Amino acid sequence: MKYEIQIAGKPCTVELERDAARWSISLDGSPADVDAVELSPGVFSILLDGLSYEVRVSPEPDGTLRILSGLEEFTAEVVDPRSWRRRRHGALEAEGRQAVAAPMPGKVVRLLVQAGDRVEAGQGILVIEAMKMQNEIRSPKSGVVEGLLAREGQAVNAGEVLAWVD
Amino acid sequence: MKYEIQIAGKPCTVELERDAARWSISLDGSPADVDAVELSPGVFSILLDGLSYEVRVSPEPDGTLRILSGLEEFTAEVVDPRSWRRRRHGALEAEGRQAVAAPMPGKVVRLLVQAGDRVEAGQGILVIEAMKMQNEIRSPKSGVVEGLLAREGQAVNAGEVLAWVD
Amino acid sequence: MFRKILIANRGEIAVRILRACRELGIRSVAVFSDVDRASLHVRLADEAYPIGPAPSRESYLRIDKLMDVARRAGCDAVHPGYGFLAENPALPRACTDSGVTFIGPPAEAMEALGSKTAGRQLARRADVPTVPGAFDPIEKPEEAESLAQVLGYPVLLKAIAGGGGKGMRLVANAAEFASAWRDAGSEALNAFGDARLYLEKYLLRPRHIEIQILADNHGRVVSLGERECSVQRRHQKLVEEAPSPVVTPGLRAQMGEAAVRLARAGGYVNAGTVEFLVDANLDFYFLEVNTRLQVEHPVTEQVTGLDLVKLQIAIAAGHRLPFAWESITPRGHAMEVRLYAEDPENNFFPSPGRILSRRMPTGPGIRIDEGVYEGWTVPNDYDPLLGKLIAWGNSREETIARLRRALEEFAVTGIKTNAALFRRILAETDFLHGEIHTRWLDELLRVPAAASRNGYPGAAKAAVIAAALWQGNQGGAASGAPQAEESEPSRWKIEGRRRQLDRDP
Amino acid sequence: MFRKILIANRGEIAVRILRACRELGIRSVAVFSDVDRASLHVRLADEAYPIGPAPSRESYLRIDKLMDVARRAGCDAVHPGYGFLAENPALPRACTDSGVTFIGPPAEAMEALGSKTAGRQLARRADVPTVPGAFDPIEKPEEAESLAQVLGYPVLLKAIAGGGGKGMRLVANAAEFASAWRDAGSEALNAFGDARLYLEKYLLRPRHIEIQILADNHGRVVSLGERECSVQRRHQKLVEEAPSPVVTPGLRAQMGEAAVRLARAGGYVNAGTVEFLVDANLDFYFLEVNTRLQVEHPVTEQVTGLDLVKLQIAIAAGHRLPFAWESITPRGHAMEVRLYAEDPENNFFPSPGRILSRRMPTGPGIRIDEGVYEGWTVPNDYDPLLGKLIAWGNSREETIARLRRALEEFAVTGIKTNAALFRRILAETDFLHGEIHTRWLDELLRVPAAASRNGYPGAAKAAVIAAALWQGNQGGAASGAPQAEESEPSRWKIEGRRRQLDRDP
Repeated sequence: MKYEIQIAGKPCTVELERDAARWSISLDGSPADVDAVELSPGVFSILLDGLSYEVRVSPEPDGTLRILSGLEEFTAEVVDPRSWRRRRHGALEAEGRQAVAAPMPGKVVRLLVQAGDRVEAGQGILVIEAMKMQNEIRSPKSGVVEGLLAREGQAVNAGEVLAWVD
Repeated sequence: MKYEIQIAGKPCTVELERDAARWSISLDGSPADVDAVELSPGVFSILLDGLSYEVRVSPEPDGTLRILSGLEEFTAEVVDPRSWRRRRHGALEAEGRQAVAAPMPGKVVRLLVQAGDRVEAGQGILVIEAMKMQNEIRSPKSGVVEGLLAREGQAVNAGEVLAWVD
Repeated sequence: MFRKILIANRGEIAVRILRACRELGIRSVAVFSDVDRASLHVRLADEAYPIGPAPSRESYLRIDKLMDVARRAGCDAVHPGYGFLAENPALPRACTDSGVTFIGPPAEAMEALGSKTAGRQLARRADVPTVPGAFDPIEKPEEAESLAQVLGYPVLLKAIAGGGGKGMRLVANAAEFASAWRDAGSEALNAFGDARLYLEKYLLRPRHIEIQILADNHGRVVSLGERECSVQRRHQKLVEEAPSPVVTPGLRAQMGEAAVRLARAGGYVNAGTVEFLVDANLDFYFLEVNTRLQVEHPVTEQVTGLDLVKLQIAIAAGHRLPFAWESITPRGHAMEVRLYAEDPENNFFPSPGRILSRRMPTGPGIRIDEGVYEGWTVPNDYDPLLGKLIAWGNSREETIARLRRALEEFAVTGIKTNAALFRRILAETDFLHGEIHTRWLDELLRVPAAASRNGYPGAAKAAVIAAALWQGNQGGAASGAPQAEESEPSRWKIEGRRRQLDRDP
Repeated sequence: MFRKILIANRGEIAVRILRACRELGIRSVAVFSDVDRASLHVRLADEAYPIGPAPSRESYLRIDKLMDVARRAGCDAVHPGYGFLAENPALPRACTDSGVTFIGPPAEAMEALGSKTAGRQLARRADVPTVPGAFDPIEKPEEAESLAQVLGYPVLLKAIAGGGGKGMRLVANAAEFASAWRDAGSEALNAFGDARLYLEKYLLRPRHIEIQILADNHGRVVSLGERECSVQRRHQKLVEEAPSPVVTPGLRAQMGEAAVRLARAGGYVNAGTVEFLVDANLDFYFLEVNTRLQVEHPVTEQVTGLDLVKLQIAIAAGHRLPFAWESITPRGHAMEVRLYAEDPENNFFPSPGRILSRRMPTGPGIRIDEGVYEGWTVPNDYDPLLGKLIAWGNSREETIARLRRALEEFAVTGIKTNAALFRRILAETDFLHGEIHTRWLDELLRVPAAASRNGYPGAAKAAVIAAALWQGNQGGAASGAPQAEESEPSRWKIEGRRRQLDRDP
């Protein structure tokens, strides 16, 4: 099985081939000297040219993978035949108007703008309270607030779209 | 669902009844004041009349359950329709001649008796080496060594029958 | 000594307290809200009782429910921990009415020292230097703003009932005043049910250094030395250490005497902390008194060898403090970092959720006080503190090395934490030289973190491989990476090994 | 200082050593056998290389493979840990040949002090009192048996190459001699590749008290004080503490001087331990020298504040020991228990297997040095030591209370451990009074454990309920107990809660 993987922006190809009961692995076409075992779901011990890495993979709400590798943290996207459609869709969406999403579950305690307002990148859109802290959610870009979906007092989930800016 | 459970030798009946999304529990017919959640597979937090117990359940090779409840350790046997046959079988076996089973995986390094020998309860039958320690396996009862299945140098698994004494 | 203690709290501090109870042979009674049923403090307590829905105002802040549990469970004492009701005089009063002992100061001492304005008035009378500012709660924002003009910006807005940086805002200029006032007030209302604020002059680049005191019921008040807590993000302590890199034995004695003087003046009993700001000339100014156990109490425990929670219980039971403790000198160096469920990459937004996997450090010089476990879901309803990582060493250098080592072993998935921030802080030259102040971290955070100083060249490669293996597993375990428990090595692994040994890595 | 250290070991001690390396900024290189690929020491090391099949004679005991890895990975030093090759002079010699530094004593010192017979000859020359017995390996069982007759039973058979109770047997009378000789010999052969035995007179009810020494390359030899390790099962240490309940400052000085004298006589360098037996009159007799780091080194670290592994590395790098350490006095009290994968209910048979679930203690005064993790399969091929639980407190009483608390938090399923045995020991009056000797535990174990002193009345009920819920889950998760992550409480739970609050528990 061959996987296209976007990691830290750069594309990369990983080939996994059955060899006896295990996998042999090649990176961007060249065979890698890898000894990998899964210690528990999503937790891998990977020996790469003798260097020992513990790698933890967990899926994010937006369909990307959050990967802790040693002390480094990466966001990756796997593109394989099965998931091709979903990824593409996500990609397209990102090119359209920008969504302002709730970064964590919480309660909307205050709206700072109204639909139609012009906002600068980084300007506060609304305030969410979570874990007893008030957090200002800022605009990802300069533009006009098109849809303002959140209402004061409303409970929101992580990843929930609160507004659109175009 | 109703379960007959043998614990520390004593029989006991537990009834689990669906009530909304959860279970209501009664012990030997009378409803118990219980708040139980499973924290992870086989690990339960049980509040019983306000007392907090953490209970860990794990199956043993012989089909019984090893249960750590607070600081206490129990061996239990669940008798429900599905597993009725297996348990019975186990029970019957126990009443026949006594099996001398390997308590852990290891290697038979020495036989101390031969088939047909008369042995006392607690007398050494053979020596198993595991984790670098030599462990003498003793006879569960006084009697005659009927079958001596183990051979010197043989690797054995936990629970594997090594000999019979009658 | 007590027979059974109600722990009116949750999370790591509830666990800390019940451990002290167990070591003293006292039964512990936990309380829990609906979302805390599976919490670690419930698992470890001897008894546990529900006290209502998730919102703390309906559970952990409900004195009536707590007293009800205390009575029905037969408790003879109550420990409030920190936060929630710990500094609310209504709790000790309710305890007195219910005939159970409150493990903490008397209500009068809380009122005399706890509120920041009252505390400062008392400090002046006790000849303890204070920071210029308002002494009383200010009702109207206009009054506050004009006072700010008089003192000159920057000024600091603080909640009368406040603590832990909640309901606190730094105001750099008049333009920011209105929104800061509004946010601080509503945060204070949510956190403490009291929106009242006051303000004070903001010292430039001060250190936060606090004195831990103990006072018994027999008139003895002792200082256990200082903790430095200058590494703060928006007035929220993140790194605490003892001893302070700048406190000399002489200054320690001066500050200790001032703290003890103030505690005596306020009729204080049990464990408390007197917070000071220390400027570049090592002059110190009284900031406030925390009339409770502090989050950072472990660093004092590590350098003094004393167990502050057990001492709180002993004092509440009427025991005397031995004289010897007046002459305590710290041994070695201790440092604590607060692990929060928050995302440093994303403006430190809280990151509640289920802990999917984690690796916790252990080994020499490492202590962990925590309230969570793998598989547990960190609720959205409370403070995001997961636990505290405390290191001890012979020197500040060894302590930092151990803390860094522990933070390299620490890993968690499912939620985000601020662990990477601490790895960054512990590598900063200023920090290593002890050149820190209460705004040091906020200034540091304006500069984006340098990319990976840790030199794991192949980390990205390993990540890509893991991503592919992970994706492979989504098709079902069969297609996945070899599981650890499978024993004999595959051909390709042996291949790989031979290749490894045929060349210098 | 070194750049990269090869750790020629596995399990908790390999983890302990690589942590010291990380704290010193030295890269760590692990080695692993086929069954150790997923071991904790491989996960935590900077680099890891395979060295062959599970049997230690084909992997961890293969000097050639170790030197090969050291060379190819570019290591400049090798730490042997304990066990395996730690006391085999061939390893330091191989290191010298390969131009890497051995972190431990020179081969000559190992030979002069390590073998028990040579050690005793040297002790006599250094005026260190010894236990009567044979000085040389005995080839024929007949010779040994006749010497036993002369000394009088009981006698102790010991492996020349021995350590950790392996290849050791107590012989109470002539009848037992033959089988004891046979078992000790074959155990010694398996453990050390050397079947040779010697024997000595067995003192009645002696204490095992040992002195930790450090010696640098510049002629300085210091004592770090004693550890008492009298709680042993069949000569296997299980509980170790410092200071000893019976050692006075005077005796500490005497024993320390004797140990230093012996180390000097043997030209010893680096960390070592001189073991003594101490009788009822507090007379001490030299037992043997362990020319390596001890399993129980953490108790000395906890009371001295020193990091012995870092000091071993510093000494090997040629650093000098500061003078001050000659006057070290212990602070507080430390105690360690060794957690083994074995079944106390079933004659302490080893219990390897997969760790299904566990709960590890944390919090004040608790240190854990371990080599395993949840989900890992403890292999059948090595020593059953899972890890060590170490407690520190201001007094022996507080230390025991903390250790007991930690052991109550400790839980593991999938394998059996000896944790319950420690809970029993820590409740024994003799132990609490420090009235222990090397046969105390073996005598205690002849008496069956009293049923549950811990008073958990409902434990059996809770167990039955859990068994039913577990069985319910076997039908598929749907039919199981409520999962922790489900949020809103069920009707019956609310029911139960109301009932709880309507009545005194």
